[in-house]
Amino acid sequence: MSDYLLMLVATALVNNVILIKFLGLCPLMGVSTKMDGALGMGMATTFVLTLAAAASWMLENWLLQPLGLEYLRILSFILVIATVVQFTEMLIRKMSPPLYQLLGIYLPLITTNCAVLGVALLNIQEGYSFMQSLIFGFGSAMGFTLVLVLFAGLRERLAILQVPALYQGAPIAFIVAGLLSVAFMGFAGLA
Amino acid sequence: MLVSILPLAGLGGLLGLLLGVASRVLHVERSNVAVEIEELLPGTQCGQCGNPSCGAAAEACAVGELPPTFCPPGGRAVAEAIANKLGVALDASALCDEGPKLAEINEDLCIGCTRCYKVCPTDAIAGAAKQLHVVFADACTACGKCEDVCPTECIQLVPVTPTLQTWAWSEPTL
Amino acid sequence: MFKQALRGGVHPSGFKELSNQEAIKRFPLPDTLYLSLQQHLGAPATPLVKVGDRVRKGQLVAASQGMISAPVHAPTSGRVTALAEHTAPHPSGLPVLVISLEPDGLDEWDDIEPVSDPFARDPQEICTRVGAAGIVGLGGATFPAAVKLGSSLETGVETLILNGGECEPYLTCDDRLMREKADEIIRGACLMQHAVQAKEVIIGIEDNKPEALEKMQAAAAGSGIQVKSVPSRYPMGSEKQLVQQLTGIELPARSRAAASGLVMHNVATARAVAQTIDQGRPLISRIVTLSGQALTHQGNWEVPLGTLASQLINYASGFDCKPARLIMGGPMMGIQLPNLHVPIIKGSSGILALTEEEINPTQPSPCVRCARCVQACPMGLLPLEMAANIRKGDVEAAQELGLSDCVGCGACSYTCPASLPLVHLFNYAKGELANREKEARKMKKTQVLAQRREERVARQAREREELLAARRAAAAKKAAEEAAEDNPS
Amino acid sequence: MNQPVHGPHAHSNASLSALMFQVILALTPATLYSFWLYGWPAFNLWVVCVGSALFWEALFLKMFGKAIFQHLRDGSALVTAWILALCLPPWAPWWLAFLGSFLAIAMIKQIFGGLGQNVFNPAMAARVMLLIAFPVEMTTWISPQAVTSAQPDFATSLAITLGQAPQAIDAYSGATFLDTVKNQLGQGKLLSDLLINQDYSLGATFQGMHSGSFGESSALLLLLGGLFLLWRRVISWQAPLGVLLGAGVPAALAHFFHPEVYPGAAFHLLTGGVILAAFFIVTDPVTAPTTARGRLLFGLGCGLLAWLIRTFGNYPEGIAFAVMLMNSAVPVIDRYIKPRIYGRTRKGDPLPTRPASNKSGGEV
Repeated sequence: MSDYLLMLVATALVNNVILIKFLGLCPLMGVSTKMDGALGMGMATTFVLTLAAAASWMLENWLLQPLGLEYLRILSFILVIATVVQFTEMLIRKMSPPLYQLLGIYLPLITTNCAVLGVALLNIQEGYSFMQSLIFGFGSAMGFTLVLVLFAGLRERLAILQVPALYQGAPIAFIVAGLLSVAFMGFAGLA
Repeated sequence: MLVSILPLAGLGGLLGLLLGVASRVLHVERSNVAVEIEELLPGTQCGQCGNPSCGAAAEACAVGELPPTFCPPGGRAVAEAIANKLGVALDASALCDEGPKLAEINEDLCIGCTRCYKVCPTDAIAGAAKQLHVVFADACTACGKCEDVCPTECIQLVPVTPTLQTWAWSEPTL
Repeated sequence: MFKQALRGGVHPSGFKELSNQEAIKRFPLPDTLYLSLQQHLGAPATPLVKVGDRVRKGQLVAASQGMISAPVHAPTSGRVTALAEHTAPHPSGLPVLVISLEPDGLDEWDDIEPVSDPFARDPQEICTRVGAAGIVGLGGATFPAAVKLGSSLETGVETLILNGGECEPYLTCDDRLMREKADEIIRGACLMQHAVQAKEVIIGIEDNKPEALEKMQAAAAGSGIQVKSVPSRYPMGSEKQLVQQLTGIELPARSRAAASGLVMHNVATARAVAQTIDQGRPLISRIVTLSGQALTHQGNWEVPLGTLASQLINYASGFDCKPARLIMGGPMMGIQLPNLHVPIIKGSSGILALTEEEINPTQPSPCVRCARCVQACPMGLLPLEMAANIRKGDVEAAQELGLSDCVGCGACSYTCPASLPLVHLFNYAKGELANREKEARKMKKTQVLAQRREERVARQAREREELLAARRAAAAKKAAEEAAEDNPS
Repeated sequence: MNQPVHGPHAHSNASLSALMFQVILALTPATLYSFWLYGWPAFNLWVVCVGSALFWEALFLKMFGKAIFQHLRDGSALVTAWILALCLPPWAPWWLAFLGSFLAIAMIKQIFGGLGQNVFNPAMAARVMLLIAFPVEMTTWISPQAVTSAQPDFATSLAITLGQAPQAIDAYSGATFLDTVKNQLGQGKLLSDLLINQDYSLGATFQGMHSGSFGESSALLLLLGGLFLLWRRVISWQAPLGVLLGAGVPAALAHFFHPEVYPGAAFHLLTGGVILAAFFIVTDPVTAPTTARGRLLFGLGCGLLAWLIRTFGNYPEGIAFAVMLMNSAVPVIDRYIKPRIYGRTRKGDPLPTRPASNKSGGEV
């Protein structure tokens, strides 16, 4: 059990999907204006990523490999991920319209989020077992949410600061993202 | 060849079916954004935004043809309300906000021609033929229609000056 | 030692010894009195006298108008010389309608009759009598006392609290009043207790006024009124803080004290109630502290309302040096006076002429988020976050952070090492929010008006349509009949 | 009539430059001791660091069109540069200090908007970036005994600072305890025999007889400086206590369970930058939370992360990374840890009125 925990910490913090692997950068910049939006997006992505990791493992080992269709891997993964995202969108529109309004276009865009597909493909590449790929999916989604919420907090703080006009808005956000990535390098080798 | 097409087609069909069921279960009717925007507007059909009526302007804004700051009499409050209704960032520069105005009649020039109170969208002007007219400050939305039709230029949109009760601190310069 | 309930707060140097050494002196009648019609919270009073009328001392000169308002009485007998605009004691320097009264020196009382045997009377009668005498909260808020007493009687309160805190630096008018007129204050307290049917009366006095505490305890002996000492720390005198210190009750946000079974009045208001009920004397004068190191003689004066601040200072003291700032009220919550030619009104607890080093003005520098203001805020707010949002123009975010709970005590601006004008930002934001609310309310009304007009215009058009149709039909029928008459012949 | 003046017409005599001056006063004893300990090159490094910081601050203030002299006088750039100098290796080359102060003053503070606007602690962010960019220069340690025995005269010290005397540096170099413990532990040596042959003792570390960064060597003087600041109320006690507990408690626990593998709490607290961080870095008001409980959590987080990185991570000194990571969490802490507004519940809606008489004493 403890190595699952270790793996969770490793994927979430040490090789964080956004700041170390540099996957899923567009929602990082897109949704992080408000902390509630970031948390909502993080939860939605966690839900999608965990389901997608499990589904992609099943798809790979029960369908593609027996039939030798590995070359269709990316196509089928995207199909599954798109379905899960569409389902999540309906769920969120039903359960909390304000969050739906806040996420806006970025909710369907989870399909194109390279972290989601990336994690699914990494699972296969690493040859993880079902439980491991689930943990890997959930861990990287937790890392994704953590960084998204931290970054949203920083951007909310920046929004009320007297930042010089030259750097207002996106430029200062990119610089802070860079500094955040430098900070996360401290976790290198932790596990 | 078939062995690659069939599984994917089957998978796609199955997932599509699942989604169809889910959308039936989780159905929520989409509210009409344009109607919501129209409720925010003053509704005086003053035409200052270039549209014949507030409804038309709301439709255009919902579609995105008009920026949220399209309604001058609404001022900053309406612009902000529309901006966060659409989830769009508001660039306040477009707001020409030099403070609230009210129509005011210069008693010496008013000849009582009754043209102004016929066009006033909120019946803010009281008066009769050949009688002196007066503007109700509470009802006037400074839409400017009366100013255009007045033959003797006696009615003007004048900025509101603060009194002891309405005076408020201005923003400190830092 | 008592438990310190006040959260945060600051300890500005008191400067009370400047003005609390001598007794209260009476100020003789000046040559003209300028009675402002806006001496209280709420709608201004409407004048009842015309230019040239002769009035007697205590006579009603302006009636209260609307629900929350207070009448104004003539401080002395004399002739009304003018009814015109005069600079109001307000930072904006805007004018206010003023009744100018020229005293005739006779000081002849109007026929005023005290209330005989008040405790047998119905409490509501006491409240109306207090309202008729024009008594307002003399602590500085000037909320009409009768309205407060009336609503407290209605909702039913258990505790009447008299505020002898006076936590503002420099001000000692309540201190001297408690030392010299303790019995009148206790008498007023009993009358007000009867007026609101309160079960207990507590008087809170800060512990930096020992003689006042001792005199009040002596006067209150045997009357069941508790006189309690509270730690002296600014803003202990604020209503919510004093209530929590004395009774442990925390007043819920956006609710009146009466809803929690409490009502609070200033000790000077209690004395004014005693004078009105026992001697029938309306509120025509008040105690004003004259202080600040720019003056030669500091002290407390009983001043008839309407006296110009300049007359008060010229008579009572001279200027040691040119004052850096003239303030009405205390330095923490008081307002800057545009000039000295403004009348004393019911809310002027003090006139201060402060020198440069007393104000200690410093240029604002950037906020370093040191959070000293968060520690100092007695209401538990985040002044630095609210200020940052307001400076960015986002007043709604400041509202969400609790701007409406800010009592404007000034503790945050006082402690801020970067000397940022925090309270100024908050008052600007409150003004902005109130303005937007007013505009939103007005827009709702105009929407209704516009709709109604549209319906009316549409109806008129329809009616004209029917009228024309009917007339055309009639014309056609008539034409048909004529045609019928022509061709049969 | 000019703009009416608002608000309290009295002000406490607290001012920013007074606060900054007291921080500098608290830092001086440790710095002077380090000058004595490491000789002239250290002094040169300090001068370059502080000088270049003021230069960058002035340059960027001019670029953003702000009043140069008024902002320079508030001493914030001086404090940042001073702390950065204390974190660098004692005989670091001049360009390391020059670049470090550029990163700290320009990249982290000025482009965010100057004083009070930076989101990351300038000194720590600059140290992290230098550590990642120049791992060799940032970890060439000098053992103090060697220096105190043979003081390099001013000429050679200038050469050292300008980087033209590498062989002189090797003569004096000696690994810090953190390095030795990390590397040897890696090779499975037992902690106890490691500590014995290095004549490691608490007293010596306390006085700074062991190599380490420029200013981190004498924990005692830093502690005194910190207590002075606490007494003067320039800093509040929550954050320092948090760091000491955050680093000390896990170290003690780990030492308790595996004494051979994990060094004890005293070791972790007195070596490296923990004391310097606890009293001077974590208490930087700009990048710390606004509430007392928030600062305590912030300190605990810094201490815990520093211990984690030191014990399990790649880098021997984790305090700089820990501070930066916790700085990124400050907005989240501030949002969820707020004082309870008078008359409102913790969630923000008004308290129930009279029926439930809420006789709660004023809760701080």
